[in-house]
Amino acid sequence: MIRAYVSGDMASVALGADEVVAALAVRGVEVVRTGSRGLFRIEPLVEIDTPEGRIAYGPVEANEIDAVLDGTHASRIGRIEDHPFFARQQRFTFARCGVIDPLSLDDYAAHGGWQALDKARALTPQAVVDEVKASGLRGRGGAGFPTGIKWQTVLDTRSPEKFIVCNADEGDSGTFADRMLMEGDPFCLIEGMAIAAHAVGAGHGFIYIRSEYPFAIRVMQAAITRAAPRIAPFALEVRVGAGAYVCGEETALLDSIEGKRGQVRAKPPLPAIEGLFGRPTVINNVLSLAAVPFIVAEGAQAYQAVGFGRSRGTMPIQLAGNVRNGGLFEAGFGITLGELVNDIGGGTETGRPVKAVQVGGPLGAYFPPAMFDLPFDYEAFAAAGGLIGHAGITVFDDTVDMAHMARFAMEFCAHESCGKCTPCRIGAVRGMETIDRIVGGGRQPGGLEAMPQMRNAAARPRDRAAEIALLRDLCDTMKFGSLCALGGFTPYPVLSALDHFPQDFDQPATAQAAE
Amino acid sequence: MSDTMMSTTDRLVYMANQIARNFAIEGEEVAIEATRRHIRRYWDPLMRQRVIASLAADPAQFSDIARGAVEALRDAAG
Amino acid sequence: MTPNETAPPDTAYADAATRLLRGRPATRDALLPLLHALQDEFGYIADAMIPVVAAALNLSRADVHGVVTFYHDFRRAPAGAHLVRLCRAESCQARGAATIERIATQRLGVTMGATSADGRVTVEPVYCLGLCATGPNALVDGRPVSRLDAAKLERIAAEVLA
Amino acid sequence: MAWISETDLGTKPAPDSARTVSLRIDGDTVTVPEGTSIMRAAALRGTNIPKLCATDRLDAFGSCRLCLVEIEGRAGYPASCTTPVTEGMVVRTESAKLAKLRRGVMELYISDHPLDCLTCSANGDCELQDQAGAVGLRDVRYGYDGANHLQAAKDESNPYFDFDPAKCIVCSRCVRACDEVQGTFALTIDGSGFGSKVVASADEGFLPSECVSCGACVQACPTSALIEKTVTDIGTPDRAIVTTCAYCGVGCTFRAEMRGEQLVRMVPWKEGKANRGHSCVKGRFAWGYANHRDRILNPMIRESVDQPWREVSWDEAIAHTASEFRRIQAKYGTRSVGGITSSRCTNEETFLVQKLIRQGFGNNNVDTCARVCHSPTGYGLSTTFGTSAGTQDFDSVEHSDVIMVIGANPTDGHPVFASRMKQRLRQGARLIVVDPRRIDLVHSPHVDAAHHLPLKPGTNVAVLTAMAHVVVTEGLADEAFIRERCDWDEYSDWAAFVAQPERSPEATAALTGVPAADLRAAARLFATGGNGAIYYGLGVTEHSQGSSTVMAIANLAMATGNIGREGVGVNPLRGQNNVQGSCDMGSFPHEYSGYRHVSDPATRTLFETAWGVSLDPEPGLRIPNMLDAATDGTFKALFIQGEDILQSDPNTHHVAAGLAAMECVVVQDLFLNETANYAHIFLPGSTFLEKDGTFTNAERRIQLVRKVMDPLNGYADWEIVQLVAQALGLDWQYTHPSEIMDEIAALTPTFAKVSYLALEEHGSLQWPATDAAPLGTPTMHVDGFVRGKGKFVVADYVPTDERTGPRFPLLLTTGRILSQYNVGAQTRRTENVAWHAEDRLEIHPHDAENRGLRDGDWVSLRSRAGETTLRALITDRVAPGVVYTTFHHPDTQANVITTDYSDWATNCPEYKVTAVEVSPSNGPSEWQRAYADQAARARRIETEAAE
Repeated sequence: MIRAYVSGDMASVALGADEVVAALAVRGVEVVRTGSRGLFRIEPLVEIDTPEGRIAYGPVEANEIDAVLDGTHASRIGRIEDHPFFARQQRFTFARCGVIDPLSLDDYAAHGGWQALDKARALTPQAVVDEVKASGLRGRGGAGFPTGIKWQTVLDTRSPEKFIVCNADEGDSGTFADRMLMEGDPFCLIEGMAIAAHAVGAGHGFIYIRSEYPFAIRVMQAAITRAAPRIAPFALEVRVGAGAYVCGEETALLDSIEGKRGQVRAKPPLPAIEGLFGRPTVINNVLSLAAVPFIVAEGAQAYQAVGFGRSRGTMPIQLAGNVRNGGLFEAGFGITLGELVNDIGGGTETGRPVKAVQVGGPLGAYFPPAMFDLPFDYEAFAAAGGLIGHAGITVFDDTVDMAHMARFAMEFCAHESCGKCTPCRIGAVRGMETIDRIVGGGRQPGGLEAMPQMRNAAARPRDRAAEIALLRDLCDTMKFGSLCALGGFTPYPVLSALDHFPQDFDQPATAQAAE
Repeated sequence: MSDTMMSTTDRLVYMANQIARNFAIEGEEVAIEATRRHIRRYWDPLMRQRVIASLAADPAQFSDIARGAVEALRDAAG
Repeated sequence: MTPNETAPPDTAYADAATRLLRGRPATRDALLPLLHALQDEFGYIADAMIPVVAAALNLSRADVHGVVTFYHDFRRAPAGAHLVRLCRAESCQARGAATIERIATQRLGVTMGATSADGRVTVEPVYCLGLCATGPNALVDGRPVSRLDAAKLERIAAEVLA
Repeated sequence: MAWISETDLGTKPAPDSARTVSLRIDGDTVTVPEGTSIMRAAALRGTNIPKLCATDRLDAFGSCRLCLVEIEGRAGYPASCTTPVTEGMVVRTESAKLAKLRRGVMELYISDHPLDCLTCSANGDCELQDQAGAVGLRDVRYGYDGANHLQAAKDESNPYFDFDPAKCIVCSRCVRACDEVQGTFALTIDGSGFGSKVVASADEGFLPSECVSCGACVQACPTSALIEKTVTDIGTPDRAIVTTCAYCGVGCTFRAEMRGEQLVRMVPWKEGKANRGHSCVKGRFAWGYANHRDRILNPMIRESVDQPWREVSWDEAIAHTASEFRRIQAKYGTRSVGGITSSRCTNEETFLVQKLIRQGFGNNNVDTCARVCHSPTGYGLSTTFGTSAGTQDFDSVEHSDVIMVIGANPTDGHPVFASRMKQRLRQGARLIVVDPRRIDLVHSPHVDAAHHLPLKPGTNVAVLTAMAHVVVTEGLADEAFIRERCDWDEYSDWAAFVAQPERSPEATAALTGVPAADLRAAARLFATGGNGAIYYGLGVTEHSQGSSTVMAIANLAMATGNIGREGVGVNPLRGQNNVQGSCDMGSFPHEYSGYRHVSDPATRTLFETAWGVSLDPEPGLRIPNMLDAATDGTFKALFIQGEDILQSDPNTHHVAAGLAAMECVVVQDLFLNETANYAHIFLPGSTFLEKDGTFTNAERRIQLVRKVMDPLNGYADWEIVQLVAQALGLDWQYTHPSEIMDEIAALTPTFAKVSYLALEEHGSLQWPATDAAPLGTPTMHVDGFVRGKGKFVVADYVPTDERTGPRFPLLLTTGRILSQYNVGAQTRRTENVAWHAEDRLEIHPHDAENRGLRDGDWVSLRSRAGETTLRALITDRVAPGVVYTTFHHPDTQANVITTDYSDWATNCPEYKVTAVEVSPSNGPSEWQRAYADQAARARRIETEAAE
């Protein structure tokens, strides 16, 4: 019997993988559903077991299956590892993704699974924490805080109860690595959490997954059930978000698990000291926790050896938006933005010139091609007025209106604001209004301000420059005044758009003509 | 009109018996003295006179302890 | 709030709450799971569920109301027979989501965020499905669809308006 | 509305920490306790960092972002409210950058806020206004045409305050106050982001919502989004006088905020040691009765109760009173008259009434309404511990690990203390509720008792003995404590008694209705769960074994070592503001102030010397005995100050018959109460707002009552008693209540160090305040019991004679509701009727179904004593076989039903157990109709009738 591998990843399914699988099944082919290899241009992707290894074809339509089975399909790729997109990667975290049956404990074990957990459990908690510290692993959720130090705090805090919480509320547009990992190699995340539990002395863990990820929820739940005996006495459960982006903020996420409104808590206290249900809590991103099995199994040195500056190890970078080779590219830090967008990404899918890329999701800065020599590194991006965030890169071609994108950033902030702090709650709405006025060329005093009773209000018209100054002041208030990154980082896309693409904020041509 | 309207004398007897019942667990001798002391301490002289008088009228309405206590009161008053 | 003639009585909600909580301690952290489960079963969070859920978890009605209204997922009225969720986040915008949104709402005869008058379809925005290299994206009755274009939209319209 | 002229340090004090931290703020070195916020540290130094969401009553929240500061070596601008100080920290509270950020935040606020400050109710008392000034906002560059909430509709449903969401700045202070302080969780933020708005319950409006109208939200609001209607009507207050609430025994301290001579509002005082700045709907809002049109302001007399009242001058009324008492005593004997002191009046007034009786009438026929509530507490605790009072202060509950509530319903009866208890419960303390009814503490939002023992009314002693049985037989008693602090032989006798198999939970379960396993678990928890505190109420005392129950409680506390430190103790929750005080003041017929028996020669000599008369060494009559004696013709005149015995005492028929048999009944009260229907002389009383004095609350805390306005009736109550005394020929010359307190202190050892000067200085004193403890005694029996060794008293369960049977198969028990107070004389004359306009009969669905009753039906409630009608409320809060009602409304006359069975030791009435039957009815009973007619006739006033 012929055996084929087809991804069951949500993206693959969205591109027709299920139809392809149905066509294979009709022909009596045994199909193994895997995660995605991570290059969506070649999806749906079918790999056929052959004596030469797994031979890939993609993209494949359901009505082209016969050509795949007889080896004549025009999209024959050969061994996927040899494909240039994959050959350049260093897959530490995503080594198994796309290769194994995500819910097969045998597959997982056969591909090196559980070695790290066994090794960790033979060590003292402190030794595990030390190993993670030595790896240089920093929080992959965006903040880049050293994971080992966080664990150390939880280990050092005495409490009858501690928790491991995985932040899988991956809401940033342009990112999908968490989703792919959970759908393609869920045991890796479970193993990472079990190691964390051993390292800090936690008995219970939660994986908080956004409701927009129904596939990941399903796979993680099934995987937890299967892995439960392997990780016992550590126990895990999935909690499903409810459409609140702000719950990706760690303290809002904790409140959400507790059954509260997902509002951001003031820090201190740090979650490591008073986290979930007031107990010491490790809260880490999916990718941070999923990096741990590699670090423990291969040794901190193997991980630490890769990277750039203070950013150590690999980063699963996601190429998204208008890009030809969209997908997941895991590589050591230090690769430049230009390499990522042009060499690996292959430029825009539309074939038009790249105008801007947004790095790090809705709160990340827009960079023009002129800045494409930036190395992928936490510090370098911060210095350039941006952030790596969750390492999603969204590519835009030259048809994009950056004033519109700036307004969208404010709009998104307004839509997702938890409403707790004033700069974000009111500021985001005022930001939208102010950008509208900038684009409209300024404003006349409102009816109220023109009343003689209003002596203090400026009764003169406000031109575009004044409105831009106001927008900059507002961004300053939001950046330094907001309680969390939602309000605090929204100024990044807004100001970067304003700084790098000022022409887009000019009055529209129609309005100019009318004057 | 009311079933529970007792005459004052009846009520005093009832009260003495009730006090006695609550001391009964201590044993008769102790209970008699405790009941006597309680009545002496908390009842106004007229109430004590009336309860003593009702003892003469109908000793059977008292429990043993209450009777003992009221007798002691009577003897002390006498 | 759309009046729902077949709205079950409160006891149905109470029974459901008890059943859906089974195996889980009735503590506050069961609130989101319970609300999700109720919405899965009844299609929305009815006003009458608020006191039921509050009683089940020993919370105030205010607690429950605050949570229900905070999260975008919880709908206070039933959705249409079909639910089309269109992504409008940046990566999909970079791939033409705005045009797709315009065509889709026009073709389905409903504005964004609304349910058609005949109750056949609801179109809602969603901010990222994690399919960011293959947009524009949609979830059609829970099924993901990538690389939306006019042809795919037409197939979707035919399906949901049938 | 904010506190005016009270300093707000922004965040709570640091949790107890011995360590201090030094830091530099704006160049000065400041040393504060570890854990203090930067904001508080700065405020203590006199630097008020701008703030809106912060207040020192609530946990730091960090949402308004006005309080940002700069810290050397730290990136960004941390919020000073949520950032704790660290050693060596260097903080700057002002800089150009901070000024800009704060103005930026304020500009956002004002871009969505009404601009008509000058006509706002909070003008001049608005934190938003203050802070806009403080940060120097001059213009709102966004203009005023943006999205806003200015069209939001006002919620005026609450009778006492309005909510205007347009003025709300979404700081969540109201929501947090409701959660953290009150513990009701009635408020929330609806929605998220810019759409966030404060709503009550599920956006239901305040009145229909879960809100209990405690006022904490109104107090917390920094703008006029939540504001008292009286402030809107009258204007902002211009001064405040601190005084003590006259409702329940918690004894909350309030700032009576005045504008001119007009009371604008009552605001709980932050420094109040009983309430710590919190309040309930009664004390906070229900003071309108003070000016109610029903108040009687002129003295009135009449020859007989079927005549209308005739208004007379004070001189005539006083002279008439004195001559009537002299006449009656001359005719019927010295002991033919008496008086009743009030737990509603001040210590000084109470002391004067008992002095009037002992010195002026020459007998000991004085009793007080405590007779019908907490007299068993006095008996029980003085027998076992040696002091007739609770052992703790309210703060003690913050150290409790296991709290047992027996026969009390604190969330309704003692709401401000209940809120503190609930705070402790939310911190993890565990709760045992012993009550026939499923009170809110058993199970309500965020409260879940570990154990509820739903005993059958009347079986308290059996339940407590069974708990003791578990403690003793399972080896859980605290032997070290008992050996050191109690008499071991007495303990051994008691232990042997409770250990008898027939006292076990299993043996008594059928009798008490409490499942044995639950009772055992509760007993183990209480004995082993850490600091165990017992709080109890009238569900303990108002039984035929009230005193035995109090002693059983004391036994249990001693056996488990839960006496003599913080977090433990035996704590009666006193019903009325001055129950403790009226008892302390010698209101009982057998004892002088300080609980000293009238037969004790030394004490009597002390008083005889002070008062210059010889005093009666024999105990006087208790209230029920007075009524008995009246029907027998030996008791003829009664002076009643501030109590409505006809409505509040049991078996109304008996009370009415007694009153009707008297020749002179004097009622001194605010209103023509029910008792006044049988009165011959009415002396109008004054409210607590109209006089100086002191109240003593349930924690023995003596607190000043300060005069806020002149008495509408012309005299404070103490002055009226003095006028009567003078008319009787006594040489009383008090010019101020402080002089009465001086006399009390001189004659009462436990009050030795109490004076108005000391009270002014320390705010309050908990007696005993003696040379050994001049600042009072928060926790009693610390180094030993007052009586020496703690006494274990064998308290045997003796079933009540009030039993169910075929005719009366249900047990009625009674209680209170939050919004109403006692017989309702005050609260019924306020807007509180919005919450509770009538008494209802709670009945289990099963019992209701058997009787064909639907919710809201009129039902007839009958006992051996009488019959009344009221409407049914069908609920499983009560167990099958038990019905429950409140007694706030005279129309209901619940006490027509209650019998004259009473506590064996004190004659405290057995209110809590009456065998009854319930049946459908279609209107008021014959008695109710007759009573209404009689009352209408008895209340006629001639001056009005003549018009």
